[in-house]
Amino acid sequence: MPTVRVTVMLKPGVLDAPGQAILAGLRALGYPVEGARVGKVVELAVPEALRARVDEMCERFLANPLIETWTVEEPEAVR
Amino acid sequence: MPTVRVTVMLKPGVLDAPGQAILAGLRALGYPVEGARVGKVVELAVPEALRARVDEMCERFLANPLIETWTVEEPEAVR
Amino acid sequence: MTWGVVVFPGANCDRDCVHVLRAVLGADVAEVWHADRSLDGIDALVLPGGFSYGDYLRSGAVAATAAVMPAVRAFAASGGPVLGICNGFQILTEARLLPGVLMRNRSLRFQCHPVWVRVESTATPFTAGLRLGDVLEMPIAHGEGAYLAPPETLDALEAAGRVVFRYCDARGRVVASANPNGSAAAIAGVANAAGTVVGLMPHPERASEALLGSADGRRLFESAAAWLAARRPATSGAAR
Amino acid sequence: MSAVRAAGAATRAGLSARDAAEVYARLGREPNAVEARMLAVMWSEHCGYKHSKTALRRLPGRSPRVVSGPGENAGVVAIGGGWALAFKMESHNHPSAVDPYNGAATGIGGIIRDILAMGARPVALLDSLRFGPLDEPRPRRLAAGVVAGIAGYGNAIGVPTVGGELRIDPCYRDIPLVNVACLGLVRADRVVTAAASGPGNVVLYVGARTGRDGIGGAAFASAELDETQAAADRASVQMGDPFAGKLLIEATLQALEAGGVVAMQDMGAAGLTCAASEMASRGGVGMTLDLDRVPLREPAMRPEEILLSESQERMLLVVAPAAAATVAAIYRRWGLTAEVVGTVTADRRLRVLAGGRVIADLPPDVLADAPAYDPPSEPPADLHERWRPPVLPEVDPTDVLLRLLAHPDVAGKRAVYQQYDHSVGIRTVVRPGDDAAVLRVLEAPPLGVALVADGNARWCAADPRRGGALVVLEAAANLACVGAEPVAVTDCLNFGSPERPAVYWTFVETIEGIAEACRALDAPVVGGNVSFYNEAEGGRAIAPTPVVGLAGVVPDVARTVPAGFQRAGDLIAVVGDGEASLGASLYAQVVAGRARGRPADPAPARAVAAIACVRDAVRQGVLASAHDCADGGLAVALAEACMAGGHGAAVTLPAGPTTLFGEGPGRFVVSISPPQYGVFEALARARGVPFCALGRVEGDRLRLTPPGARAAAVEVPVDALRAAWTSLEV
Ligand SMILES: Nc1ncnc2c1ncn2[C@@H]1O[C@H](COP(=O)(O)OP(=O)(O)O)[C@@H](O)[C@H]1O
Ligand SMILES: [Mg+2]
Repeated sequence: MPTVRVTVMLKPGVLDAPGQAILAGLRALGYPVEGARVGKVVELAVPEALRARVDEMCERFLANPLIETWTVEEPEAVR
Repeated sequence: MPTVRVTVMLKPGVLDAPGQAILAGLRALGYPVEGARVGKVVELAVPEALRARVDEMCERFLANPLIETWTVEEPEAVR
Repeated sequence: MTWGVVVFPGANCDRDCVHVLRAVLGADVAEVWHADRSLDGIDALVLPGGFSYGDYLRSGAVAATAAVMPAVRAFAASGGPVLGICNGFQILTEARLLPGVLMRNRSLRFQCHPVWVRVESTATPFTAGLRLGDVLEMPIAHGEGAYLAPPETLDALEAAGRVVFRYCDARGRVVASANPNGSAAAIAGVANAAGTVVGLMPHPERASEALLGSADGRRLFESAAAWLAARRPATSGAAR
Repeated sequence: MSAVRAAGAATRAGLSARDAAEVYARLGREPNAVEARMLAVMWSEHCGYKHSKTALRRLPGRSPRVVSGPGENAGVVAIGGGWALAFKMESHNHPSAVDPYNGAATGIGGIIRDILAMGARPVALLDSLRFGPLDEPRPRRLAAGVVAGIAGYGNAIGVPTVGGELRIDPCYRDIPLVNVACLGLVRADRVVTAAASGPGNVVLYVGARTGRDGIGGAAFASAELDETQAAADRASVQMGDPFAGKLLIEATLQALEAGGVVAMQDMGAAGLTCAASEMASRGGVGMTLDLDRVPLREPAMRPEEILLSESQERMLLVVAPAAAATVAAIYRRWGLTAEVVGTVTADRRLRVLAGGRVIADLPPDVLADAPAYDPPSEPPADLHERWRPPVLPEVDPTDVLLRLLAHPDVAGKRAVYQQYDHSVGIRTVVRPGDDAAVLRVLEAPPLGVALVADGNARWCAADPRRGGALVVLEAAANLACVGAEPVAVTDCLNFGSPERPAVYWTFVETIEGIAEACRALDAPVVGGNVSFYNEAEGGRAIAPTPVVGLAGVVPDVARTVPAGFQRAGDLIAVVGDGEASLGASLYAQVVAGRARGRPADPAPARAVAAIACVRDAVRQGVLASAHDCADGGLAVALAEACMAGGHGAAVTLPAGPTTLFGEGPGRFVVSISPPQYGVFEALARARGVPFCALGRVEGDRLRLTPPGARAAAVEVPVDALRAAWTSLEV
């Protein structure tokens, strides 16, 4: 069964409080990182027939289209 | 500034309750997906000098090695 | 004796703990700011509940990097009693002062309601004054409280008597329906090897006055106070 | 000629032709583009209360306890011991319809900051929710998201959600209602105002940075959005950060302790524009703002974006110059930004600078005081038709009782309130699930405050005046059950478009009803919120849904009683003889599919006497339990008292066709230990409050026997009641 990887990130400009917290934590540990943004990744085992509808699943369920964007990666690219 | 992308996933065998919930949700919407696993992605803007220490950051902070694994993707691969 | 209550940004039970220690127990309490680097004069330490730094990465992960944490580590290493409540427990596991992790509740939801726990070890300052098998009623209020550790760690904890509290029903029976969050072996609280550092998910400070439904939680604080009094002369508080 | 020109920038910014002409008349000139934007937002219904402010004046706002009434960010009422409570309710319906999680979360954040702005520590939240049927996907998704959003923000910020309500009706299918209330505590002599004063004082911006949040919503005409970014890339949704919200609470309370804070307001709808203009207008002063000094989250923000951003977790302070550095340092210590962005001036102008240029220069009053409309009003054509008593089929009472208990409006709400942290703060003495929440005032023991939120659109749709009064009386009855006397009312009035005469008439009638009951209770309305235009695309409006929040004082928190029966052998009585009607009742809706008919006459004076009687009996320790009769009438109240206490009851019903399921004000089911019965009898007699012995607490079944009959009409195990009642899932 092919696996697709969906990565959901906040749109630019949307408040990314988790990213800010991670940045603060890394700096507290002594890593002078310049920026951090956090997102979600969902790996789905989708039957071939469903492949074409992954985008629709993101739109309807996996992401909040008001504040998030998503990318779907091809099976080959995953592992 | 190069951007690295860290992907943190639960180790196999650790109960992925959010993944299970996503699976149930997608099926309820009529998508017969076979499996779902959820993880986090963190995009970091790291100065060149820090590049070699990203793995250490994951180990110490971005992931909990007890239950999570991580992969670090090269700058070129991101966007 | 003087209790220290660490104030992490985003903690929200720090004031509750201070109230119980100061107004209910009549103890001296010092608020310890997350950026402080010293715990001089503190005899027992509480890491309170809440959402330190927003708990946006993993609960407690950012707090474990706070400036005060080296002092907390040193305090623990020197045998000072430390109690981590809820987020405080999560911080202690993230700081690796306690083993294991706290995962999302099985329900995937935040849960707030009273639970019962059974005392499984009296070899800690916080339970020395209790009896094995005592059943305590205290509320939980967490979204990530499912205790998990690798099987070998769990075995070692059990063997060493480091499981301090287990979820149970009102009569002390450890049954599946009494485990609110899916914790392994119904573990609600554990201790470090020395027994001096204890973390638990239920909130003893919310169950320290009968008016709030239960005063069982107060016994943890009273136990620690008595333990300290027995350990050292009354004029303690000496710098470590 | 000039009027036509005026319509240019103003109408482009979204002002109606009528408002554009009004702007021209007040300014004596055409506003520039930035000014027009500011005016359009401030004169929106949401900020300007154009269709409601005249009618709202009918609500009684005074009482000797009131420290600060409507007009400030929240009402403040003295509760004794030198302490006061700040209380306010607000709607977040439209944002929650678009993004349930973030809409509800920011609703919680916003109402908390209104309370904080009074100088009070927020200590409790209530939520009043309305959704379409939960077996349909969209309402279900909305409900789950809203509850998660309230939990996500409220739990993290550490303010307990101690009560609320949840009702389901198809009319909320497209437009859910999310009304949230917050209560805070403040020393009565330390209440903070939102009126700027003292020319020369500095204006301090504190909290989170300003981003483009909320822009693209009400604030911006969409055509002008996309100069810097594609519209699709831009979020119009506001995102809350409870972590920053928590820091803001602690830092603000510390800053107030430090002294030098003259006035304060949160930046909510219309952001900086609203805070600055309202603070200046209230204080009769002017203000200069320099946008170059506003802390930004994003590069290249345009001046009007900065002025209108609805980024969360921000406040505007007026501070004495000598204190500014100290106050700013406190916020920075908590990890928040604090920047001086302006000064108070004597000249009653709001002057906005960007890049060293004045880009807006308006009298604050013009911004803050939107025109008041007096729209046409007309009763709905079918009003009297609606009042015809319903024709109800014969049904088995046991069956109906179980169906009523399973109805989402009645069913237990544990699935909801268990997701809320209701015990943080160690004040919650009576938790959700009882008639009203009770919190101890830790600062002044044994004092407590009780809280409840209530609404009933069924009654209001049938008869808005009666419905408005009945809702308030029911809330007061809930308070009486825990021994609390109402001292402050807040309300959220959720309606369709006020531009429809029947909606506007209903709105005004509802207000009259609320006002009448508040007068009878001697409880002032200290604040609230109006939400109009709750209509779906096709123009179907929600049922008129006023929601009221009541806060009451409990002199001794140890003296409250539970709703459930406590001991076998206790005597059960019904107190109060207010009219009970099957018209517009839940019973009518369940058995006939539609709630026809007219709700009971509120007769407030009589209801208030029964309410006072029960309250005093609770306070004197005479009662073992007290529970008011609400949806589903006496039958449901008895069933709830059985379930809550884990006891059965044997009851002989009083005479009358509507006694079992009829709904009306001022009726209670109480239980009394036999030795106390005489004491209660004397207390009720002395007050002329009728009561009637019904039976006793016994066994594990609820048995209801009609008057004169031998056989029970209803006989159900309490476990069966509970099985029906614990059906709700969210
Ligand atoms: N959305 C909610 N949030 C928190 N508590 C709720 C909610 N809905 C109901 N409750 C609680 O459940 C109990 C019963 O609610 P309800 O049936 O509306 O009471 P009543 O009929 O007495 O007005 C109350 O304690 C109320 O506070
Ligand atoms: Mg009630």
